[in-house]
Amino acid sequence: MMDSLNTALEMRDISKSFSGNTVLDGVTLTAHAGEVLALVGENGAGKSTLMKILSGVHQPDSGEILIDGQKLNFSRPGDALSAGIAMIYQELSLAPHLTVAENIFLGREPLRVAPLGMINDNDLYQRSQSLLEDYGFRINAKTRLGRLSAADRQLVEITRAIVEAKRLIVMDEPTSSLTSHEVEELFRLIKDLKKRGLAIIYISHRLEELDDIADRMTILRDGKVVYSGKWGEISTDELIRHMAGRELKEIFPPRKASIGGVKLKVENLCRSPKFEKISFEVRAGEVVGLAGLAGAGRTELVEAIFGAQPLESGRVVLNGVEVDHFETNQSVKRGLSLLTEDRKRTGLCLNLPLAANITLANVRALVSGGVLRKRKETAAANELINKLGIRPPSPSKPVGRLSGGNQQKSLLGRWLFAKSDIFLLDEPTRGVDVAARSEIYRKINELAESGAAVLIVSSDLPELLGMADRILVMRRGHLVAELNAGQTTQEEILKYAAVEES
Amino acid sequence: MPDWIKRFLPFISLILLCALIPLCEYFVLGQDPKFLTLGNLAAIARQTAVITIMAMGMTMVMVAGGIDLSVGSIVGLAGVVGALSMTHGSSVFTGILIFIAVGAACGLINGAAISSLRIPPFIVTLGAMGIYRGLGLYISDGNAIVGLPQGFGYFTEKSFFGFIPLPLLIVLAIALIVHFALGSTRLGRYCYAMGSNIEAARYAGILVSRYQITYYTILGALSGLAGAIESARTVTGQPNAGEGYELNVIAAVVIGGGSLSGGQGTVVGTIIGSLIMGVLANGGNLLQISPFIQKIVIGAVIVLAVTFDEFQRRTFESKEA
Amino acid sequence: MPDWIKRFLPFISLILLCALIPLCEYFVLGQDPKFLTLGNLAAIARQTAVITIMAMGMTMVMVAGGIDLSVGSIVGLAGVVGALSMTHGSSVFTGILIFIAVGAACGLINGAAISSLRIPPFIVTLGAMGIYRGLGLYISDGNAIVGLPQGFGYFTEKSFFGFIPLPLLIVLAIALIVHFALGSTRLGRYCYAMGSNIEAARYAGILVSRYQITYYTILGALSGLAGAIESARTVTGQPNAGEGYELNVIAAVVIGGGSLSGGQGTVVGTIIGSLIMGVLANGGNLLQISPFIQKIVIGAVIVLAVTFDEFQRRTFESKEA
Amino acid sequence: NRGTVNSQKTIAVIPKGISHFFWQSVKAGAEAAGKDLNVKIDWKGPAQETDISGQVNIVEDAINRRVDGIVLAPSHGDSLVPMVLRAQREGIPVTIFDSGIATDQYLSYVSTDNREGGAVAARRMGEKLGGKGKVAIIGAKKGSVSTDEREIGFEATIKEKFPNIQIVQWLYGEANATKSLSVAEDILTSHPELNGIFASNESSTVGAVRAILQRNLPNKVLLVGFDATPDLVKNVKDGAIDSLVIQNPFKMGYEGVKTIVDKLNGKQPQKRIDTGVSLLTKENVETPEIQKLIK
Ligand SMILES: Nc1ncnc2c1ncn2[C@@H]1O[C@H](COP(=O)(O)OP(=O)(O)OP(=O)(O)O)[C@@H](O)[C@H]1O
Ligand SMILES: Nc1ncnc2c1ncn2[C@@H]1O[C@H](COP(=O)(O)OP(=O)(O)OP(=O)(O)O)[C@@H](O)[C@H]1O
Ligand SMILES: [Mg+2]
Ligand SMILES: [Mg+2]
Repeated sequence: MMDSLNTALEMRDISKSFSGNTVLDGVTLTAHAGEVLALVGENGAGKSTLMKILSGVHQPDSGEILIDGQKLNFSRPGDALSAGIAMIYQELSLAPHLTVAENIFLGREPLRVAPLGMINDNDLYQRSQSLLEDYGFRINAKTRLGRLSAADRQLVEITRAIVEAKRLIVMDEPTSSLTSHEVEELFRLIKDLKKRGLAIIYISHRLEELDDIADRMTILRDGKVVYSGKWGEISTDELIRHMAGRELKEIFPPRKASIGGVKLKVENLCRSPKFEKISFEVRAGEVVGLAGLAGAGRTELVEAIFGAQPLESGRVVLNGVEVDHFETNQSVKRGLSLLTEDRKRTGLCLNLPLAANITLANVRALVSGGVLRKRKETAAANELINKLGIRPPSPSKPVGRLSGGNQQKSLLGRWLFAKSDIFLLDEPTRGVDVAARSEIYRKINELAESGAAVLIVSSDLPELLGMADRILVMRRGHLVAELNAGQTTQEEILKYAAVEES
Repeated sequence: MPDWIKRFLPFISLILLCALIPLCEYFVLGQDPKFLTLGNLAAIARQTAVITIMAMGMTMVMVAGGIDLSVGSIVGLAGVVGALSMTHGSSVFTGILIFIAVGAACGLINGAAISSLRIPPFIVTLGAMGIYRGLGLYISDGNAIVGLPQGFGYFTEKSFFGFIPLPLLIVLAIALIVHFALGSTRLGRYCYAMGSNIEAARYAGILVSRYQITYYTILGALSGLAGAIESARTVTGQPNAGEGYELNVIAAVVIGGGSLSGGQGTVVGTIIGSLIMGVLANGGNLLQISPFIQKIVIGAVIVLAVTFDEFQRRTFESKEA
Repeated sequence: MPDWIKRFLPFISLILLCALIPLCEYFVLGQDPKFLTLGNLAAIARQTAVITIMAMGMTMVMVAGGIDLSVGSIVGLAGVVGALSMTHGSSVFTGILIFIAVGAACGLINGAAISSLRIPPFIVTLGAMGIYRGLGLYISDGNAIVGLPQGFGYFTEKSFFGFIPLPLLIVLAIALIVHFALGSTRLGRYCYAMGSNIEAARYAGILVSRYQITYYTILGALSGLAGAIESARTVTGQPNAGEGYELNVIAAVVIGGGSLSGGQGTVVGTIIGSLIMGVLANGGNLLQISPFIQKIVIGAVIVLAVTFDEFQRRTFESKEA
Repeated sequence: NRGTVNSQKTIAVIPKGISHFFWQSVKAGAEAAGKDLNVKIDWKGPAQETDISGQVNIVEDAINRRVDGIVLAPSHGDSLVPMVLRAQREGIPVTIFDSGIATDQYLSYVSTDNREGGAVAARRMGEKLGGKGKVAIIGAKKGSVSTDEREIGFEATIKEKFPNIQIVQWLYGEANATKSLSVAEDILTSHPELNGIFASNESSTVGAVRAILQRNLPNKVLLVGFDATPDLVKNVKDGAIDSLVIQNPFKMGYEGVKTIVDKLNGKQPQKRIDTGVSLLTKENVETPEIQKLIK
């Protein structure tokens, strides 16, 4: 056994600012070999930035990094890698045109004729395949990465990092696109790595999963360390208080909505093999959850209902009117809205002002006499900014400058402004910190109370259990169960969701 | 106040240039400066009108994240067809409408191909560039169309109040309209949204394809109008007219702060970009600088302008990322 | 088996074309088919050599996610400088090395500017296009450099075994090297990685800027070599040589399955792309099709090729999405 | 085995470009000769006059097609030499027209004396200006031999014969009418006192006359142009253009083809055929000799 107090990494007094904005302010952090250090904090606290400094992507303005007591200077990712520090980045960082094996060994290909830089492809594939098998990931090393599901890509990214890690491995929200099944595999690996004496820094907003693996924790708030200590020394409430700097009442606030008539009804929706024969309805005042494992087809389904993706057959009825023309503009006109899973790709126009992003789905409302009235736009945006508590409240600031949670809130604002009354929310809290999450939940409740129909797609089962009235479960494109949220459990949902092994 | 400098950088360069040229005329050539005479300014207006008009449309297309390499060929094709219509008896007015209609049709085809085939605009319009040019040459059998009504020439030579050339008024009118459209209409708002993130625009319920087609059609129509002015200037329909203009037009947008990746660009910036290039060429001729050196200077100006711009953008994005 | 068709689509088009042309010669023109004679095939090889050589380099640059609009101007500049070196007494061999060196220097400057200024390659090389062309014109004062050693002309005229022209051998050698480099070395692997996701490449510890510079330098050197062949074919150093070649070169890569957004492209595809265009031009000449129509056909082929390609890519991506 | 399918002889006529009236007249002449002499004419040129290697390819393709003779207007004096030599080696007679070539391995050279064309323009200019004043040259494109010759001929004659005439500016219109117009405007701006302009080809003449009309200077600035289109002839009649140096492109085409046919019939044509230049002015425009040339 390794000595568990063997300090593998020390980051001392790290400060960093981006064009005048201080993001990190004198952060000191220690990671021990054979231990998992949980790094937690609100959105925008500086976690990823700190880790990117460690991996050589960013250079600190001041401070130093010590590996095994030795002071090192990383001017680029290659330096950190050769010092044995590997990182799983928050945004996937793989090349979709390359194969799985090529990605795993990118930058460190085994060579055959070294002076020519000639790559030994046989070795490359054999080694990758056996690694994947060792880790229990069922992925063919020769598959082109672009063909893998988001979850599988995440697993490749994990494999890649583990192979590279010699001393320390950083995982920045590695589970954000994984479901419980894969999370378990990952945790098994992490325990393995601990045994091999690696230090692990683990970032996550899913506090409950940290219980399983974390040994110590460091809490960041506004770029400063506000707490460091053993995991479990303080209660979750206290932890959240440190993170948010204030008291948080309940994560899942109660809702008192009366359930009314059917607002959204879908019948026999098909686009095989993504989803087949899907029928369900959502009523006014109701919050329905849609659960399933990664790749179950939930995202495909809601995007098809919204008209952003094709549908092979089936009917979609909004407020009693059948939609026959599947284009997103038709859906929006009829009061349907989709909060997409990936806010960077399909959500926000990052370099446009916050106000323009909020009003985008209903610019029509701002136009009178053919002229887009800017004053009206600012007023409307300000109202929603206040209502949703978007920070900072500046409508003319590009939305890309906001932190993740606030970006998510501004997307929600867009659909509120669109005067929608049917909401499809796909992973509405992905990557959002606890405090911001509870604000979003509160908002969803208000919507339901005002008579809207809400469908929440989420991989976070506690969230579904806490928010939904009913929970639909999808497995491999089929609706396999409808459960009453008050009477079901995570285990029951998983039993339906899990793909039976063949 | 870097944002301030950024916004005015092209403008400042233009002013500096306009001051520098007469100084050189006086001190280097030892002549009376002719650059700032009304006659020369009117000449610059006429010389840059064609590029500026096309660049107005290109601003829209590029803000929306697209690009159109075929505009120069559209000038040629519209020139040939419009000129032929006039030699076949249509009036000057009808003729000009035909120029515009041919341009709009080409733009419509580009836009429809881009949005339906879903292939990159660079490719579609690279192909279209050859197709339209070939068509123009084929229709005219490679000859200039001559024998146009004399009144057509007046279309560009006419001046108001003795010194404001008609093309300048046309440019101003179009600039005002496009400026208004980009800044204060849905058409313009969607332009920026699509250029910033086209998927996001689609998911926000914008019928992306329809707007794409609209922007390319507007650019096509403006290129057709530019073709009319080009034709009127030489009172012929030259099948080779507009060759290479696409790069000048794109350069004007880019010097004016437009971005190839979309979401950025303004009418005022583009006009300044076009003027900078026009003034460089005119000043080069007045100062008797070799056209070869002029090529080098314009190339360098493009790179420098975008370097400044990108530098500004990076400091901004590093805040955002 | 759409993947299969996709891979062979350009090849099949080429074969069809090669069958179609002699048939037309015989049945339409009523002549003995000349297309498949050794002499004509050798001519095609010579005629396409310049574009193909540049397209080899462009494949690398485009696979890595870049683009270079200045290659045509490099042909001109290298042609002028290389030709001048020969008229000033350097041997043919040294002269050819100078062509290549000038090209490589231009490419190096492009690559260094792109990776250090961090501005889009489209812009940098758009500017460079004007700068290099202007330089070539300035150095030569717009005149062709004449009086090159006669031996230089043999450089392209020479044939082996009576019918294999030297340019063909050069093309083959370069193709083999680039094919090997792209498929089996780190240089090539990083090319695909950078074009696929440049951030990922950077995070994997790849020194992205150094490789970027390398790719552009290789392309520059190959453009310089192409300039030598072009010069040898005309036995002059033409400052206007290579005008517009950039679009042909890019089209060759794109027809061959390369993508403007990087990550895709192969040497074999590019060669076929270049041959398709060369055969279209040669066949057009043999069949006495007007060059205007040829322009239209080539434009259409570009759009169609990419449409097929994109269609395939979409079905592929929908699997992945 | 040549011509088994079709016994008519084929002659390739290869101009520098195909998009000018000038070349269209050459084509008409070549086709007239084809009709008169019963040969088939293959008319084929690059789309752009600057596309030298395009023209090399076309000649190469003609050789490979084993035409019976080639009539070529080389777009560059040196660049086409290898192809001409190759044709000679393969027994295909080549006649050069319009612009010269740097070898004597051709059958016959049929052209205008371009230097003389420039001199004709210079003499006209000098006489009309009374031997003094300031003039400018709007050139076509540097490096194009025939127009370079005209400009040099003009310059040399002015210098020699009219020492009091000053050539104040010499810019190029890139063989593009609009570019020529811009250049002409800028010349008129920087030299308001200008007395005359010599424009050395069709597009530069078009640009120059538009600039003069636009500034309403027809009586102040004397324009001597080169080549004729119906519009330009009209401008001469209106007085906007003083005169046009015209060549005889029809004759070039006709004589070029005829030299080849002669050769194929065993006769040896003249090595040099001058097709002559004439000056078209308001006074002589209606004469039958001139009318024949601008048909
Ligand atoms: N079989 C598959 N092949 C390729 N990609 C897949 C597959 N299944 C899922 N994906 C990817 O995973 C993402 C999620 O898609 P899907 O709607 O199928 O599942 P989901 O239940 O929403 O899962 P997630 O929780 O990952 O969003 C898709 O955007 C797609 O990129
Ligand atoms: N490259 C950059 N340029 C400018 N600002 C940046 C950059 N990277 C991060 N920031 C800013 O630094 C702050 C901290 O960001 P960081 O990504 O480290 O937060 P985080 O704690 O990882 O948040 P999350 O939980 O949302 O991932 C944010 O306000 C962000 O806007
Ligand atoms: Mg983060
Ligand atoms: Mg999903």
